[in-house]
Amino acid sequence: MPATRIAARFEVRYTRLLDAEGKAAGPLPGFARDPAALVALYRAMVLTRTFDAKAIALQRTGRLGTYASSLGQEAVAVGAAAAMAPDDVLVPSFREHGAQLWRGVTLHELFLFWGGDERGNDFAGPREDFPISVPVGSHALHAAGVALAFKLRHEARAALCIFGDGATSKGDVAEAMNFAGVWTLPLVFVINNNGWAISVPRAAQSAAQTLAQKAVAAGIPGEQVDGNDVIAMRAATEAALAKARAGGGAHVIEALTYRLSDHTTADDASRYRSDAEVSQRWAEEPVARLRRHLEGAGLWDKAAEEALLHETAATVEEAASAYLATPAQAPDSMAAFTYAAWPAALAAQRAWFAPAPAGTEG
Amino acid sequence: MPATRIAARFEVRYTRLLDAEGKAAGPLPGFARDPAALVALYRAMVLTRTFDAKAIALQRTGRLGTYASSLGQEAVAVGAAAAMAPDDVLVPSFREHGAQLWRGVTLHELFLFWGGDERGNDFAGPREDFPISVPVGSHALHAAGVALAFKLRHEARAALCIFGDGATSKGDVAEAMNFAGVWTLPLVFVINNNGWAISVPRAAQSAAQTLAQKAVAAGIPGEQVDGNDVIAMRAATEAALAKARAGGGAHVIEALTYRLSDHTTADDASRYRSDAEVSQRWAEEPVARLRRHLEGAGLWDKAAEEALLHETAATVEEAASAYLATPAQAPDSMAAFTYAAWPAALAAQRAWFAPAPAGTEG
Amino acid sequence: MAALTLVQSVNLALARAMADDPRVLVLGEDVGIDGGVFRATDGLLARFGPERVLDTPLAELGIAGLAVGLAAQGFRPVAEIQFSGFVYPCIDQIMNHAARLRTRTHGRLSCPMVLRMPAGGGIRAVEHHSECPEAMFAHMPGLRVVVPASPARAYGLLLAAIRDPDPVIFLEPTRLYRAVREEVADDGAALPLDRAFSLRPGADITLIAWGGMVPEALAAAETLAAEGIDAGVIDLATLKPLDMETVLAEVARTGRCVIVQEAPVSGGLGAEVAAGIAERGLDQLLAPIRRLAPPDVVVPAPRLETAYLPDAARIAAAARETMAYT
Amino acid sequence: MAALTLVQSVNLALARAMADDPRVLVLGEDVGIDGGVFRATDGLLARFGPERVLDTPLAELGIAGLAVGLAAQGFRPVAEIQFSGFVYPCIDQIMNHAARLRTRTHGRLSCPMVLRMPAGGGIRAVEHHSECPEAMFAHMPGLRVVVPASPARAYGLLLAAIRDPDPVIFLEPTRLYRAVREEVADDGAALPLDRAFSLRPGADITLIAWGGMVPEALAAAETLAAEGIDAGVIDLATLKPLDMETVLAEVARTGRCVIVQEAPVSGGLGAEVAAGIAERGLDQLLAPIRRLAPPDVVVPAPRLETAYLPDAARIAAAARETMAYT
Ligand SMILES: Cc1ncc(C[n+]2csc(CCOP(=O)(O)OP(=O)(O)O)c2C)c(N)n1
Ligand SMILES: Cc1ncc(C[n+]2csc(CCOP(=O)(O)OP(=O)(O)O)c2C)c(N)n1
Ligand SMILES: [Mg+2]
Ligand SMILES: [Mg+2]
Repeated sequence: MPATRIAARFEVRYTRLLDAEGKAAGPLPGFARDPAALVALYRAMVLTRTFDAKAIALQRTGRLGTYASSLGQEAVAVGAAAAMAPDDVLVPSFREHGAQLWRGVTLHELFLFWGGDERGNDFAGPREDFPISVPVGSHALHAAGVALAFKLRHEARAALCIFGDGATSKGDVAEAMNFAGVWTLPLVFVINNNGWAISVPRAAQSAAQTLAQKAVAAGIPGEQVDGNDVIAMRAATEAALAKARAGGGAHVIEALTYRLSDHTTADDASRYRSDAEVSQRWAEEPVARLRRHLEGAGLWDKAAEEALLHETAATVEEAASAYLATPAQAPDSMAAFTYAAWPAALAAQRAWFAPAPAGTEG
Repeated sequence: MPATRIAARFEVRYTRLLDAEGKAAGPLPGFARDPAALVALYRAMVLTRTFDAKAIALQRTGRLGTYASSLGQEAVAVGAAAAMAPDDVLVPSFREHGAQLWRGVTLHELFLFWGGDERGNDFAGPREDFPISVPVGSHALHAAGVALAFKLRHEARAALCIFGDGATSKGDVAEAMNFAGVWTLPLVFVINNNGWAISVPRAAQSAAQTLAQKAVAAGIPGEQVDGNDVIAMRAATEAALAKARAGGGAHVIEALTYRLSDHTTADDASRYRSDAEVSQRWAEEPVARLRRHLEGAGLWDKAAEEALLHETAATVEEAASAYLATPAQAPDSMAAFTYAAWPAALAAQRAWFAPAPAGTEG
Repeated sequence: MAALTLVQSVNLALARAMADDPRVLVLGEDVGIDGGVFRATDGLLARFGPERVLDTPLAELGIAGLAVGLAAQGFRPVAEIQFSGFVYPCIDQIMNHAARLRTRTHGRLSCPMVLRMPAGGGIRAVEHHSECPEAMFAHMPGLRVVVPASPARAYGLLLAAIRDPDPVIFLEPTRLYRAVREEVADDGAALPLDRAFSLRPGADITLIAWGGMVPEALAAAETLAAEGIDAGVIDLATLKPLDMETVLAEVARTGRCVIVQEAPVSGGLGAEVAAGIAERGLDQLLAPIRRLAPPDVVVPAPRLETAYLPDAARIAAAARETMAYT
Repeated sequence: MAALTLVQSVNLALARAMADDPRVLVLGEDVGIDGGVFRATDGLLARFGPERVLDTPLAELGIAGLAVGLAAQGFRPVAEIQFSGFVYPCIDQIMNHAARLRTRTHGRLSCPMVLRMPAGGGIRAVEHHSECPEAMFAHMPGLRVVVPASPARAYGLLLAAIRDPDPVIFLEPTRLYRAVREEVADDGAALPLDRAFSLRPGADITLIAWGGMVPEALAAAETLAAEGIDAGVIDLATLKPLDMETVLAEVARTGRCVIVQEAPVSGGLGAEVAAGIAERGLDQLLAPIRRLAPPDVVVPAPRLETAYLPDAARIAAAARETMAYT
């Protein structure tokens, strides 16, 4: 045996199925030959972007809290969610409005949540999906727990967890991937690599050439996908989820996209990146790309576009109005869900929620 | 551009320079042609093993606390430490007695520490080395901080951090590697992969084929080394440290060895692994391996061995006696190092340390 | 009925809970074939198999986060942390997720998990092995914190913790694991999770303790009795929510109290007990509230541990001083 | 001398400390070109360069651990955590390492680091952005915990924290970042780290507050003054070690107090203050100690935040009740 030998080899593949012009870069997957499927993806991305614009408008006028836009990243969220089965579980970060909407979270619920009302997390639709995770990366472990639950119950279900490029630096994510690997969990991690973590560019986040290779540390496969290509996103996620549900274990998908907006409505990205960089990335954005593809395939035209925009705007406006018309809950509701039942030992504390004594002020 | 391409490739090499019989598996590094250097490594490993045996004996008779033996892993600690420059900094786990001794921590200090006396951490020798880290893996981040300090001061120094196979599952370690990678820190991580984390075998710790590939997630090189081959350990660590000091960045070395002892004196390994497995691994152990090599090179014989064992036993006995003769400190010393100066606001608290009032008891 | 040590009664309660409810899982480092470093999970793997007893990789943060996911999915994970000094990586998951998943989702998801671990000193262990982290957890809304002080209470309280629909931190006093034996009936009867135990009535002064300090308080009460001081002893047992009613009732009777805490004094749970008495029982006090707790120092290495820990002698001395107050 | 907001005075103190001492480093997420999400580090990168102002990867545990290593090597790292809700991953490093490195090595290594972060609510932020974690830290031996409540105190206390040879947790009340302006002289003068500030004398009752609650307490005192109640106000400012002497002296004069806490009531820092008074100031009390703090619930989402937070009206009402006690 020689003094030195290769003990292990790895590679990370990159896939894009539609180029920036919306032209197929090779054979497309089956669903991409189904017009209804393609149009559904397109509608979902447009809805997401319309919601986004409305949320920002509401925030700017003081009627919504700080909001994280998903502008330019719609294909990541929609493509991944579209690959899920209804009884899979989504464990999202805070920029996956498109995924939540696809899963059946309502616009009204999203507005409520971002408007500062926890009822927005009590999804009427996907009851098992997690609410968004504000502490970056911490939810990756919940996804591992959910996937472990499926495995222990021998259910053919999978968990899908999404987080950003910044999140990959967190130990939680590394631990979650390691659990997923060693226990062959039905769990797909999607990294929304939008190039930035607030002001920190991807290159300052890690020396790893790709973020997909975070998977290597956990002994699971990792791949890169063009995150502005919703067809590639859905195809890759579908394959990974199918493998996961079949007992084949976990998978990491790094979706390469770009954050076209500020980090949140509280951020001013012009402090740390140039307009030129942003403009350039508009050429790659996913909504126009799929529209061009649909147009090229004769599935879409100006009239369809106008009708959709009109319909979507109306839907979003209606939900926004309903949100704005929803009164806040009574203060006592704060204690309603702290425990399954408010402890008798703390009964007196609830006096705090009684209406302020009239006629006095501080 | 095709729909799919390779975005990145990685490999992990494995190196062993001496086989289990002590025969060179290929050309040896320069230091291995220096008899004094080889004998120094041998003496250090024997000293470590002798200390180990004495510590266990003291623990068994109630004169030392719970102790973690390094039996069989002496080459990892000694080989890595021997590669260090005096002004490098060691950030060890709890099983690197051999590294600490090589660095100049005294036997007396080691006995004190394991005997439950913090004075054992006030090393007279390597003043900047960290005390051992009991919380597994948490010290990897300290090593990153130390390495960053060197880099910021433009010093040609490096940090060396050692931890076990179990530790590689912890998020701290992943975060530390990521920092080391992205900031090109002068930091070498040595994984003492001794096959077990208490009762959990390596295979149950991670699906990663090698632990060296944890480095891939951080974009730094990782390699495997035969951890029972002190020559390979020293050579690999020397190369990594030299690169690090020269600004070439961090490196991960996975040392493949075996924990021949129980986890600690509080453990009973027969609960979870077979005697047969352990016996088999004795054939690979590092001390006999280097002795055979020395004998083969005509550098060692029975007389030298007996003299060394005699001398080492005497040294260890002397240190143990000195430790046993060292009285505990006064209780008030507990407060001496909580802060640089005990806060005036807490002055009254020190009454706790006054001798118990005579004549009363509980 | 068998005379069991505390660690055996923990084991018995775990087995009982697992037998009763298939949703109960045990997970942690070395909980499987090794049976846990203190043997609290001994025999569970053999009895319930590897799908109910999971040896995890070495990752406390991960263990806590996994448990949140499992619990949200309807399991009842009982996770072991090997020593309480290694629970700090879990704090983020407990505070930011476990304790508020129900609140955040308005009850849609919840987190019926137990995080159990040995806690406290008195076993001359190496550094980081003698921590008393109860106060940190007792400040987190949505959580319960439980500390048994006898084998029988460990059994009943652990069953209650596992059955509780919300997350529970269960701290087992390491020093009591094998200190005494007590008859424990495996009757599946849980104890209430919001009730302190008045272990010994006392007319003159009330000693309030929890965990490893309870036997010391009882010993001190014996000593004091011999001196003619009738000291009562309360084992708080459930630290969050805290049963102040029992405390206030006893202190109202005696007018004097010593709160015994093993953790460093400032900001410990004893402060909450003292505050509760000061708010609602001030009129009944005949002497200042006395906290007996070590100074604000790090738990020392074993050689000095005895000088750090409160013990029966110190408790008795504090009680005498409090009795002397007029 | 300029009229500065609190966040500007933090910035000024950071710049001053960096200019004075080359060992001072600033690190954290977005502290560089972005100047920090609240602009506390604005301009520091341009002035001191990338070797003194380090944008880190997104890893709070790592930031804390790095700072320990840097501090052990003689640097004086000042690490920013973006919001206190994200400090929990640091707890392990702070508790198990930063706060005890000096103890563990008998002074050979030490940890002169500052971990600073915005804390508390009142800005209608999304979940996890309104945490008050002071009590957790105030229970850790070896640590100092500081919470400024005005621009000038922020400047002097932050300088003191950075110069202190031990680790300091520095919590900046988010709601006060831009609430008021105050003249702050950039004179490099530090304030003591173990002294509470008696902001307003008062003959009848003492209001004890820290951080974002201090202006509310001052406003309550104004209201009460108009009603003929002379309320004093103490800003505790340094929560560990806690200056109980100042508190006891004031409470001894007035015999009545309200302790105002923004964090959920149980196990908060107010308990320690109450316990300290109950232990050493009982004789002077004319009324029970009153803690005014929200119930043990998770900070609600913004729409209900106002109903959660203590405010001047509630403080005044509590003071009136305490005054009414006879
Ligand atoms: C643990 C934690 N630290 C810091 C923050 C503040 N923060 C919110 S988003 C963000 C950047 C996240 O970057 P990335 O993971 O790339 O996701 P993106 O925002 O780009 O979608 C930061 C630092 C947080 N929410 N959680
Ligand atoms: C954070 C933490 N968790 C648990 C422990 C208890 N413990 C001590 S050593 C050990 C196993 C460590 O395994 P490994 O990293 O492989 O090192 P080895 O003991 O084999 O040298 C465990 C679980 C600890 N010390 N720290
Ligand atoms: Mg990003
Ligand atoms: Mg090991």
